[in-house]
Amino acid sequence: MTAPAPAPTPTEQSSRRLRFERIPMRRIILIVLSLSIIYGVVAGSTATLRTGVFTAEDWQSLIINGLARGSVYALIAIGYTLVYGILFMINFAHGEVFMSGVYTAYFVAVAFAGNGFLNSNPLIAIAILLLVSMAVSVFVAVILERLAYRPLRGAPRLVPLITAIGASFFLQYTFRGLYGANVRAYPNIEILQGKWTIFGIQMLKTQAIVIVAAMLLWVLLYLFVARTKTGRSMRAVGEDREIASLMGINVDRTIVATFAIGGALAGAAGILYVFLFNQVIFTMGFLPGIKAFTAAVLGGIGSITGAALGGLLLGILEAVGPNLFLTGANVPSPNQLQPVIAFGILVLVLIFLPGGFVGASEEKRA
Amino acid sequence: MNPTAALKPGLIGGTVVIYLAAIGMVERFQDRNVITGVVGLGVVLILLTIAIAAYTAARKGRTPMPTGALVGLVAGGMVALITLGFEGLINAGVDVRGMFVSITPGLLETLEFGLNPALGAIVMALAGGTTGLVAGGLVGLKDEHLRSSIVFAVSMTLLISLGEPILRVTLGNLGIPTNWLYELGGLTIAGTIITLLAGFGLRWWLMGRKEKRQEIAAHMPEDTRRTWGRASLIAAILALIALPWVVGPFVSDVLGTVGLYVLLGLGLNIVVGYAGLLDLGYVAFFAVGAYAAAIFTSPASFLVTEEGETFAAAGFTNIWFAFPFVVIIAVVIGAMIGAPVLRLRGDYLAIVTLGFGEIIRTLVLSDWLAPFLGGAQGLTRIPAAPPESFDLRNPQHIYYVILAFCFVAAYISYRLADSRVGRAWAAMREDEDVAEAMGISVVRYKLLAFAMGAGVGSLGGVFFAAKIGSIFPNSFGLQVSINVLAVIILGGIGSIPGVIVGAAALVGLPELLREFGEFRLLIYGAILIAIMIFRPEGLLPNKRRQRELHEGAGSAPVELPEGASPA
Amino acid sequence: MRNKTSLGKLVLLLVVFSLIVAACGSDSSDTTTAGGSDTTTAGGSGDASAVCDADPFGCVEVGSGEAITIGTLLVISGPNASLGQDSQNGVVMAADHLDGTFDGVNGELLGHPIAFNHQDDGCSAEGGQAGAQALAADPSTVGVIGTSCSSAALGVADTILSDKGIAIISPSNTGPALTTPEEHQPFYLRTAHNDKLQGAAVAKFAYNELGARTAATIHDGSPYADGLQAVFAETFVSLGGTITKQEAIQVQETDFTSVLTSIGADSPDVLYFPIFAAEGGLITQQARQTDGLADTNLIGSDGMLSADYVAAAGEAVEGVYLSGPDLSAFTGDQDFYEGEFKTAYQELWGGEPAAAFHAHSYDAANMLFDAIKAVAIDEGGTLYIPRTALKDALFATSGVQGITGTLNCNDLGDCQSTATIAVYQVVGGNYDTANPVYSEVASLDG
Amino acid sequence: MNHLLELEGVSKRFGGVQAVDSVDFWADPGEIVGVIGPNGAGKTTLFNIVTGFYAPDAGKIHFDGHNLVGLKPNQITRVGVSRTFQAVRLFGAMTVLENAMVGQHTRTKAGVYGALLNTPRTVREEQKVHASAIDSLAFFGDRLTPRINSLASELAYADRRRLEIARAMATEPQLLLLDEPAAGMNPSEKEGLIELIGRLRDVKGYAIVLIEHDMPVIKGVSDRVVALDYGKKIADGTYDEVAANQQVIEAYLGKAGSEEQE
Repeated sequence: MTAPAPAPTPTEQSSRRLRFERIPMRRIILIVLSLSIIYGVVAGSTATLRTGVFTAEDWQSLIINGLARGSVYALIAIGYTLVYGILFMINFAHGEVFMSGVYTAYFVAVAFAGNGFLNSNPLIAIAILLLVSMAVSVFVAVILERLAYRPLRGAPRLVPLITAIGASFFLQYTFRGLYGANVRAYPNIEILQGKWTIFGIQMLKTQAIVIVAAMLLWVLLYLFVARTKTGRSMRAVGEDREIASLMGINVDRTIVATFAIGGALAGAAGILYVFLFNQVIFTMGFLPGIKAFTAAVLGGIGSITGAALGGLLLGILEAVGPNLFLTGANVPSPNQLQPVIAFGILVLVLIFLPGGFVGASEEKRA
Repeated sequence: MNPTAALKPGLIGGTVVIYLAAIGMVERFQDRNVITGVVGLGVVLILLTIAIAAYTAARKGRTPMPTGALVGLVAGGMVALITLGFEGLINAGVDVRGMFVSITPGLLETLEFGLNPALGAIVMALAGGTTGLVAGGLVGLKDEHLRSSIVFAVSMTLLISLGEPILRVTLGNLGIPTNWLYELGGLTIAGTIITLLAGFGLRWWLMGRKEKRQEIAAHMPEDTRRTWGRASLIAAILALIALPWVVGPFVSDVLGTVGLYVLLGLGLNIVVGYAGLLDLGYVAFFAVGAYAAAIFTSPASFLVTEEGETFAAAGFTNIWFAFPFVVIIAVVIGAMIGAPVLRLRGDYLAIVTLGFGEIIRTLVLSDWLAPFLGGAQGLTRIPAAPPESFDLRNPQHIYYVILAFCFVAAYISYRLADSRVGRAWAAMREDEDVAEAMGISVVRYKLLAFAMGAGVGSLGGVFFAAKIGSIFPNSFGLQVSINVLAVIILGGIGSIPGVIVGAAALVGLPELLREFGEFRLLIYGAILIAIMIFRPEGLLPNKRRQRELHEGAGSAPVELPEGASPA
Repeated sequence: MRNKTSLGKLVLLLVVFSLIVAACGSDSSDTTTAGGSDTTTAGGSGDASAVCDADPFGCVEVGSGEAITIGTLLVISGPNASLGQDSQNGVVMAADHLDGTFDGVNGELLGHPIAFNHQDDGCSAEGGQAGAQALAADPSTVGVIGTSCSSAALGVADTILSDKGIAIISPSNTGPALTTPEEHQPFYLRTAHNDKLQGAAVAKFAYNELGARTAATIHDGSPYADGLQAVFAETFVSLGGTITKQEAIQVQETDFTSVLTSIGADSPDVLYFPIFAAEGGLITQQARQTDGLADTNLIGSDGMLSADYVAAAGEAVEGVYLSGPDLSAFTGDQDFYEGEFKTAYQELWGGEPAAAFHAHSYDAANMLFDAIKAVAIDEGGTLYIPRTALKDALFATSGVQGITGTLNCNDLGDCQSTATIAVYQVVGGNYDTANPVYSEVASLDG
Repeated sequence: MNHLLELEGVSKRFGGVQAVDSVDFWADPGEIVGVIGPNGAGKTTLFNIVTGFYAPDAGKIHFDGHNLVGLKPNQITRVGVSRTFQAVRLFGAMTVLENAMVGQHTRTKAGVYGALLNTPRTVREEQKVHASAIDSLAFFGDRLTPRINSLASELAYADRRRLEIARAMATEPQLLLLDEPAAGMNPSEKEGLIELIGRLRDVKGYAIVLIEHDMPVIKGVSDRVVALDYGKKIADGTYDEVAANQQVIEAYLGKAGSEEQE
């Protein structure tokens, strides 16, 4: 009842070929590559530690330092991750949202410093600075969504990416035009000067404050997304926009809320950033933006927990990595190679955890 | 007439003017004469904003002539009033210069047309009102020929004035005197009138001809049409060949840069446009090409022997010998970079490629590899390639080389798009799993795309090095990757002519505004946003993509990795 | 018929419009002049056509009433923009001061206004190339002040402009390579001092004056900083000192703790980081918080010799040493720079100078103006400026007092061939350019 | 080892779920096997294992003398297994013809050089690909042939299903795996499908395995029916045998009755 099968393939020969192809060359290359990197890292670290150039206190302070800068990355990364979770677009201009708030707050800070308010009522002053920075960042983020991104809903994903890149330049140079091209230093806030000893570890007050504040904000945000109606709407819109809108969720408002929250966190991150680094310039958003984006991917983009973990890890890697891995290997100027280490580790992580740390490992589905 | 129709455009227009003033554009642009002695670019910016506001206001109601003009007048007047209010605020002594550095006495002077405040305000109101009146009235004009001819005449005059840096040099190069047309960077008054009249006449004439032409074209036999097509192609090629000698070295240099970006765009187009791999680190291959070329040829290279002999011993006296090896090296590096990360999808791949770009930039900058790659001091003295009469440092010469390689890359792209390989890429771009189920080895084809992209990108690097003669690490930043990506998306992803248009628009046009370097990236960003909003398929899209875009508009555009939702 | 009426309408529109606009007489372009004009007469002699024919690059012809075009090729976009803007300000102020006053209006040179063609060098080779091509293509370009960054000049702008016979004077290229016999281009000069002078002077200051025996350096990947630190290290070692570490950072980074911890492990006597305001400020702050660097002297160079840096570093700036041109060595009117010039700068540009290079560019522009005066031939109001003669006049500059010191151009284009390098110390939140803590006359020849 | 496709003790686990549990399965040349089972029974997972998208945790898979375990999906297609997808997955931005031409990928060789130099061999091969694609499309009468230059995304739903099958045919398989081909079709279209599947076997000589919820279709085409539940094979035989099997009835009725509506 069956028609004859098509001419049989030369099974023998193709079997042999298949046997050869069955060798997972790619995987072997990957493993060799990873092993050599890991060997390099371990050997470099051992050599560094053996030289004893750095004391235990040095390492401690480097780690604290990494945690502090990582906390800032984490807060910015949340903005990327929230927008990605809901619109699946990389908001390349998020770094500029971060810059806009803290740069504007600078002028308030100068005014406060001028009349002495900054150091006579530091807590109120900082609260006001925080508010101003967050408000401006929220404003810029929302305007950005309204004018640049909303018209593009449903366009292929490269289109909003390019728009976001355009917006990034546009915002940078708008603020250059408004506030000038010079680097400006935030006035000193006296109560933030000096060091604390916590659990026997010496750290700068600013570092401790930044780490704690970032953690607090993270917890607040987590609760917000998990518990509030807006938070639930955000998750629903991220799952399926059409169904969410059928369920009576106002999609536009939810998206605006997402941008606003991302902006608020970026604004807050800005103030924490100047606690640590104390200067502002119109290009200041770009690099932290890229790093936060990296952190978001490292942790698993779309996940708030991932953003936090990714940020902290990246911060620590940057602070500790070059000295630990390269000093012992006698590489000149190891700290110049910081991006190599940060991105190298990113590649390594993604090879083995293609979804980042928190992203569900991506099982292939047909 | 609905008076509220003018409200929104007027308000927006006013905001735009304040914005332009506050970021310093008005004051700085005023330095450039549009009509020398009459009006500078800063004032033109304001008038243009007013005109657009008035036009939009009048357009909204499709208002006929007299009321249209009135609506325009209201809108234009509003913009002017808002501007005046802003001016008044500053004049009232609200010194905001500590914060807004661009709000300077010079700005005020511009806004007051160099007169005293009261007189300036009157002029501003008058100019705003008149411009609004005219622009609004234009909408109401029933005669399409007339309207379009006026708009054309004004735009052309503006463009000719803005194009002064290039046009004056080009005309001078051709031996045409320009004194009657240009003076101190702007048009002369006589030149303005002539240009306006010429533009008007030209458009008028063209519009009359257009209908006739269409008629002729419709009746043209197939053969004739093909001959015409072929003839215009040959004419275009001849024009491309003659171009550098017509426009002179400066414009040739710009064209060379545009060509480099076309080359890079064609390469990246294979990766992003054909294979669908979002690569944000394309600069890596550009850098590999440039550095490899420099290492092979520069006397500053570590390959130079003790006796001062270059690597010439092995036959690499110059870029011509070196470039095939460079391309091979780049292809190998492309495959090496690609292999570990090809399984990653979408944005994960994007950030990893971005990382590779940064890694390469950092490595060429590093003290660690400085003995080989020059570090911060770069690699200099890349020798001119023979023959001596065809010095590649001369922009008019390298133009041809770049043009030739652009043709080669375009040919490769064109042939591949419609081949078995191109179909495999297209399938992979559409749906990786299904492509694999159709027997396509996704890994192999991704690697192939990466390697080919790397090869073409490295060619760009080779001729960049040949063109400049010195390379420094800071030429290989993220900005280059972003530029190239913007070029192909702006032009229309997957479209070969689109790459050319995109490069011309994003790389060529900004050269017109070189003197306003601080606003170049601002304008660049604004253009990117505007085009993506109003023409997301790109300027010259691949027809099929365009069809798909309009078909699929509104549906969810993305497939995502699992678990990509907020935790 | 319709044609006629429509054309009539247009002409009417046009006339009305141009009347309105023309009536306002708006013009604030650079080129309008008020104020007094330079009464000096053109110094060139001989028959213009003969001189121009004899000059291999010919003459620039400036018709009666036309402007003399000066190009600038400075970094005015991107992260280094404030540096180039500062230099550009200096050039514009030189033109402003042609009439003897800083009034925001350009003076005249030999009865001609000055027009600028501002180009952006992008602080990169490709930016330098595009800008230099633009300037070279314009036959009216008399001379160019630029570039800001050595990478835009070396083998790029210097070559392109020299090939066209256009003199280029850099206010801020300090890379030694530019004026080596192998690399020097015939029309290239600079008023910035060669790194060889400054780096060596700083090393001597550190070793001899501060008594330092160990030192570490940081550069930021710019050819400027890398070059300076290399010369410093070489000199410091040759004096008998030890270099503990030569580190590098990435620009636009903000956290340098790990670099500083690494350097602090050796507790060097001196940390030399000749970089720019933003990163320099942060390094200063963070170095003060690093244990191993508590007793280390911090030294920067002219990239940081600016109010921007002092502000960026905040309180930590106290005691930092900064090297640069010895502005106190100005032998003319002592108060000119500190008084008139700086006041005018603030008034015109709304802030303190962002760098020290405005002084160099001011000198460079004046050098160019003087050379033009010396060689231009005036024939019935039309100026003929022979290009080669102009270059020769520039190279012949000697003993001229600028605000950065005495300008003596040598054959390789170094106009600060003998320069007075000063080291200033920040005391009480500011450095006093009138009172350097160290000053040394250094010569390239010696 | 006489079967064309033979699975022995194949298992696959996802986290806590045993998706496929020690299943033995075979298909012979020219045979049509229907696979039924409630949602989540592991049917599609089984397909994904056979076509190499999932690696089995345990078990052996042989096809035409090849061991399929460890091969990648594209290699499995090359040895002669082709499939369709539960949710139609066409290359939307490609034309109908190009979709079918992609199917010919494994049967052709031209690479970059061929394409660039346009060698006679490439030209011949392109002609062959074209002809073969037209041929596959023509199998569906006038449903697809007139629309070969439309974008796949512009087709009507049933035609998309047809195109997916045509694309699978273009790979010149010996075994065709159809995942719910009747889903979303109206009764008359289902009739046509039953006829089509029979014709595929008769004319092309494929062995066909299809997953289907629609019992009339299963009944209409299957030589043999295999039932899965919770990843286990619970029945294997003719349609009538399986339909009478107690476990199968329980599996369907014991679950939500909604299954039958599909």
